[in-house]
Amino acid sequence: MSLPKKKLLQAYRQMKTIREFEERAHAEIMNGQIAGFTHLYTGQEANAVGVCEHLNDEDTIISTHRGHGHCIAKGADVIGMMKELFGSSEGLCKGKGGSMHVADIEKGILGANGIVAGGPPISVGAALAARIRKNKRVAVSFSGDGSVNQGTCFEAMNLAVVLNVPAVFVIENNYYSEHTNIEYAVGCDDLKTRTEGFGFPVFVADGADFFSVFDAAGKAIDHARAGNGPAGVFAETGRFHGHFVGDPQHYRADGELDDLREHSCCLKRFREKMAESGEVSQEELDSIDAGVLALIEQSVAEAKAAARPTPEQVGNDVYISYGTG
Amino acid sequence: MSLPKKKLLQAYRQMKTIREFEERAHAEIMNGQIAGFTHLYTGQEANAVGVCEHLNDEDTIISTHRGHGHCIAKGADVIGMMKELFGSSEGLCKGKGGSMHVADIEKGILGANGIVAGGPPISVGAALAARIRKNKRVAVSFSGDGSVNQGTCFEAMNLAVVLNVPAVFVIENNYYSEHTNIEYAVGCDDLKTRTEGFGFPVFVADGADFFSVFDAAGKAIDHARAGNGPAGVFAETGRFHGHFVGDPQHYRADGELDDLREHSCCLKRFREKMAESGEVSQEELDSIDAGVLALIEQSVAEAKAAARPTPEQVGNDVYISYGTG
Amino acid sequence: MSEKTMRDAINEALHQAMAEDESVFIIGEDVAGCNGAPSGKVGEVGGVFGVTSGIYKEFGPDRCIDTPISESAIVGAAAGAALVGMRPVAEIMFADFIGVCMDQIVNQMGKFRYMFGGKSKCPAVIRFASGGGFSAAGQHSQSMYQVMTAFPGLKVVIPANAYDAKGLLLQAIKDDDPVLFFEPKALYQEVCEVPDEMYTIPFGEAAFLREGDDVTVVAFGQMVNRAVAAIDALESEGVSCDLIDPRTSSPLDEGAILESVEATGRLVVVDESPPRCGLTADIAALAADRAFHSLKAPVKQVCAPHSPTPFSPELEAAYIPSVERIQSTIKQLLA
Amino acid sequence: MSEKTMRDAINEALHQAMAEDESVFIIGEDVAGCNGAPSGKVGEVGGVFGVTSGIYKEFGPDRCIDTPISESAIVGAAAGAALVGMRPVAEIMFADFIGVCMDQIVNQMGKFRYMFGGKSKCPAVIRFASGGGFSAAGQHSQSMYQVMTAFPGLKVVIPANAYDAKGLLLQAIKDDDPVLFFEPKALYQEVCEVPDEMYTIPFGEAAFLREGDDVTVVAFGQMVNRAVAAIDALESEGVSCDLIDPRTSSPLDEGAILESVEATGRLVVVDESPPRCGLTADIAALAADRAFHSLKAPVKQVCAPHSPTPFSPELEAAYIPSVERIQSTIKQLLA
Ligand SMILES: Cc1ncc(C[n+]2csc(CCOP(=O)(O)OP(=O)(O)O)c2C)c(N)n1
Ligand SMILES: Cc1ncc(C[n+]2csc(CCOP(=O)(O)OP(=O)(O)O)c2C)c(N)n1
Ligand SMILES: [Mg+2]
Ligand SMILES: [Mg+2]
Repeated sequence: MSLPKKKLLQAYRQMKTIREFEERAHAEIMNGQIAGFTHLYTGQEANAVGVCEHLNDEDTIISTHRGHGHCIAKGADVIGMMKELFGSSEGLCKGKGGSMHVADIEKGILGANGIVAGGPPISVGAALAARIRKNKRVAVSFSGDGSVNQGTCFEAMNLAVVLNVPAVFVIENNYYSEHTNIEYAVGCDDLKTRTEGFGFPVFVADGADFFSVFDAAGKAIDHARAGNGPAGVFAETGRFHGHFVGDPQHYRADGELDDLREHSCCLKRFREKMAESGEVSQEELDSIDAGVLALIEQSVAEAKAAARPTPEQVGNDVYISYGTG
Repeated sequence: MSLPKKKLLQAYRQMKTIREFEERAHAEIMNGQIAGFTHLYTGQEANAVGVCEHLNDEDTIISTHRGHGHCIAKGADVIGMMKELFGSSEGLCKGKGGSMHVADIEKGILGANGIVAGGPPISVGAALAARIRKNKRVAVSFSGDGSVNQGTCFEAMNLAVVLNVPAVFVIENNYYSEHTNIEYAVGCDDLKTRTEGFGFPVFVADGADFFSVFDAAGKAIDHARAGNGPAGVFAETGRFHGHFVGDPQHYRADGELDDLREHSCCLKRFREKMAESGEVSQEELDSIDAGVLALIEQSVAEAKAAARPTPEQVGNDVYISYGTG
Repeated sequence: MSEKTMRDAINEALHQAMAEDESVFIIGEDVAGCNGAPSGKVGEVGGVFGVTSGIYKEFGPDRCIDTPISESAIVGAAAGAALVGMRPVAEIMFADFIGVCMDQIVNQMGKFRYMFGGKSKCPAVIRFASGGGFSAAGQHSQSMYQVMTAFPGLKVVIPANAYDAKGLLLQAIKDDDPVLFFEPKALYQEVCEVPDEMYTIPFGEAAFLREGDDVTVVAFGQMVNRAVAAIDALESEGVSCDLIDPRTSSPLDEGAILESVEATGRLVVVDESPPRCGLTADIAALAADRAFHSLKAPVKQVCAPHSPTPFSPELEAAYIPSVERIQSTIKQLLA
Repeated sequence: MSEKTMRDAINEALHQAMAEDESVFIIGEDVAGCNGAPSGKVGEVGGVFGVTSGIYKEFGPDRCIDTPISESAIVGAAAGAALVGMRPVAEIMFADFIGVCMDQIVNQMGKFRYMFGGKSKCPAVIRFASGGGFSAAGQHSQSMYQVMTAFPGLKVVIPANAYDAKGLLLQAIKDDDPVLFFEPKALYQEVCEVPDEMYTIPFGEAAFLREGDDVTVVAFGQMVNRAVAAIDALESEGVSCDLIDPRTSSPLDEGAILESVEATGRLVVVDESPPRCGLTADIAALAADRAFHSLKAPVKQVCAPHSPTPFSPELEAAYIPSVERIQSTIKQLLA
């Protein structure tokens, strides 16, 4: 598979943006600047980007509690997102959603989602709309290895097959749902087979490798876009942080995190591949890095300076207020 | 497989009891004697009996909206059931449950259930109790071909595997969920495989043949009782009536019902087998028939004569009444 | 204009809305019917209550969509399609089944607009058959609208007659927020005059069904007819009542209720749900706060007892508020 | 007797109940933790809020059971085990997740006893972390207990301090009906004196936290401390209030509330849920009916606005009723 250079640079930039967004968010949370529950995507960047690089603005994604990466990959405004995390009224959701509810409908981002497996049924709806309108859009939902045990996820998969809609189910297996390993939580031996049992093809990817994900996602998305019904992507991946910021990670093996950062870093892997193939120079990548760091720095500076919401805003964006209280 | 004569007679009696209970219930509904929504099990008797003949009082079953057959097979008092259908305060549930909520905890009947796929999670709980107490009990849940698309059903199957509990999932495929065929509602090509994907063996049966169901259920129940975790039974069957009493059955092919009654009647099949093997004479079966008819006649007579509930009884069997109103 | 049942009025509204707006489609279990069936008679059913009958035949498989028994996926599908600009009308058969799809209604559909900072629209309608009267027992008889009223972001509609049902449903389909539309199943066969044309009834505007001086009666859904009967029977005894049917429990026409209570000084609220945290309490509390100084007597709630709905016809008759109970409660206030 | 956090008090209750009764077990997501994990440290977690910490180590894998993310199956498993004689205590993490398991709570567990003619017991406890205060936004901040109070067959408990939490949980575990136990997560770290021994607090008995003549304040859960602060601050202004914490919203200690309102003639009800069909309305309506003749002023509700919980700390602070709002509402009644 060979990609035009522009695409390569774009993919790397997206992954790097996610990485730096997350690492900075982590720092700001530790600083006490960001409130609430935040789940970081560091380590899984290639999954979001490998999928979203196939999508256009009219296609939709729906994300999870661990949503920053998916949103950035699908084109959400990074500064608006950082402002949202900081709870500013200038944030993407005016400070009402926060980390778990970043959304941008215009960009086809139907939202991060605080309810595990809340997204897949909704994504099937977006896919159904595409089928009805025959507009060749696809609808992608992201799920974790834990989320696939929730009833709504199964229902969505079956319904997508029944209705033959262009829904793509991306399962990111980072081996843990909170503190529990997939070995325990998924009863069967092989999640890919269980998923395929629902009646659609599932393409496997190495989630640390952009090209592997891009390839698998391409097959799934082409399948769906061509009107053949739903398809799946199953990516093995790893998160570099805890489930949430502050997680003591008792579940990890000794050295597991070091190992992950060493061997499963999609940025390193990308650089290695580029060094091998010579398609993109390390300097070009360095200059992307610098640009990304500047953007993230700017996003935090702007977020800190941004307007804070005022109490009256509590009652906006809902259809009615009652006089009680 | 050879069964002691006593067992054979018992199995036939149970199937015949269910058949006559249902046919009489049908008549009484048409007469306006029985209120509410009633779903008849006629045609599927061999499934309930083939399974429940492996169970003892300490084992549990949980049933569906189409529950009469399962309850009778598990030993519910037929007269109490008929009284319940008639809404008498002498009914098994004092007239509070009716057809969709017949239950008898003492007999291990955790209830018919008006919510499609409401039962499987509860059954996993009963199985979990058995695992914890190490008492060798099994917990059986019945599901239809439609109910297996409900999220709770999938969750229950996965949880049963994860917890390695003696839960047996019996799927009765009568080809329809209300007015929709399984061809449409189950997206995949093969429901048995989809189910096995969850990580337990599923044994297939001809649901019109008591011996076939008995055999498959025996394997599943032995598997579970021996501590090997959950197992499934998948039976092809047919209901002789509509989804509910009064259903115009637009979904049926011409002649489908005649065909079912002709070729998929478990009572006929049983008689044929006995005629072949000579284990039980037709006269013996005739005499069972007579006994069953008498019992059903008695149940209706008693139900019609039974006490009616009084308004005060509305407020019993709930932990508190509030003074409002 | 002609007499129509509530079932037919709703059916007509669906037909008209779908003819007018391509983005409207319906989805649910057996809303067409017979899919995959050997008879080939797809579309012959139109929902278990027949409310969507004929729609498949008129609008075809892209706009009348049968589903497996997967209520969460149905609501989710409606929500997702609505987020991208469609106007789905989903049917969830019995309101009790909210139990298996509540998250998609309450935490998803109902919260997008707010959580996304007002930048999304989710114009989905979910229809339910609600309430008692069929000896359908504990899992097929609940009204549920009171519980949904508790959740911000959801509009909650409860038509009490065929005319309102049509106008409110057409409004619901046009509305840019998610709307839960509860059809009291005991009223499907009830008839009244219903215009053949399209018309809408705005949300948050109560209907005044009787005018009187002595007592304000507020009733919902199935209870409205019973309140009418109770009030009319009392006329001969010289008692006259205002009767208000809010029609939408959220948004609620607080003004109409308060104004009436200010005039009569007495309030009886009638609903078929159990007493705790329901609409009877909700409206009683509204009056106790904002019409307090006009109140001449205790605010009375007529509702079901705090138990599930019983199966037996006699028990159910004792469970659902009767004309007599409404009547005697009104009289009690004047004693 | 020693000072304990609410988290520790609940943890102690669980330990003691499990030590006393073999049929008690706990089940939920990560209630042990680290199952299947390469570290081998099973039991190291004890729930995301740490409430069940140490239980796996003391009682082992048959009594401290981790599950997949399948809330319906968790509640169902608890219900089924309870039907056959166990006394499960399930944890559903955030109360908001009732959305994905409501049927098993409301239509199953809560209705067995009634639908089965009083012939079954379902002694299951479901624990939830409820309420706001963490900037956890719309899907992780709801109280939900008001919605569950609407359903007959369920007992609903809302402890407001560590002492009550322990006594009420021990009662819940002994109780033969299903009990929903809502732990205001903002209170997990709050301490008070808690006896080391086992003790139970009966359901349906309110706690009297302050006594006064001017106004009755009824508050739930997280709001109780704020009501205390508001009342104490008003003391210097010569205002004295009764403060009642019902502790269980169902069964509800109607008598305690009515008696107090009869004495003071004024009522303020405080809860952190939105206004419609909630507990503030419920209790206001109770007074408007059965203490009407004693009422001297409008019955006031202090609650959240009719919107989902916002994320931003400033917005959430404006959303959840504050000490000041409680205080000014009380004063308004006396003006
Ligand atoms: C319905 C529901 N149950 C539980 C939770 C709490 N929770 C949030 S994330 C999470 C684990 C999800 O695991 P996985 O799907 O593997 O995603 P990952 O966190 O690994 O990205 C859990 C249990 C929730 N948010 N929603
Ligand atoms: C949650 C829920 N959704 C829908 C229904 C309405 N309903 C009752 S039975 C039924 C069909 C069930 O089909 P299947 O599981 O195949 O059982 P069968 O009727 O064939 O025995 C439906 C849709 C229900 N009772 N509960
Ligand atoms: Mg994971
Ligand atoms: Mg079927």
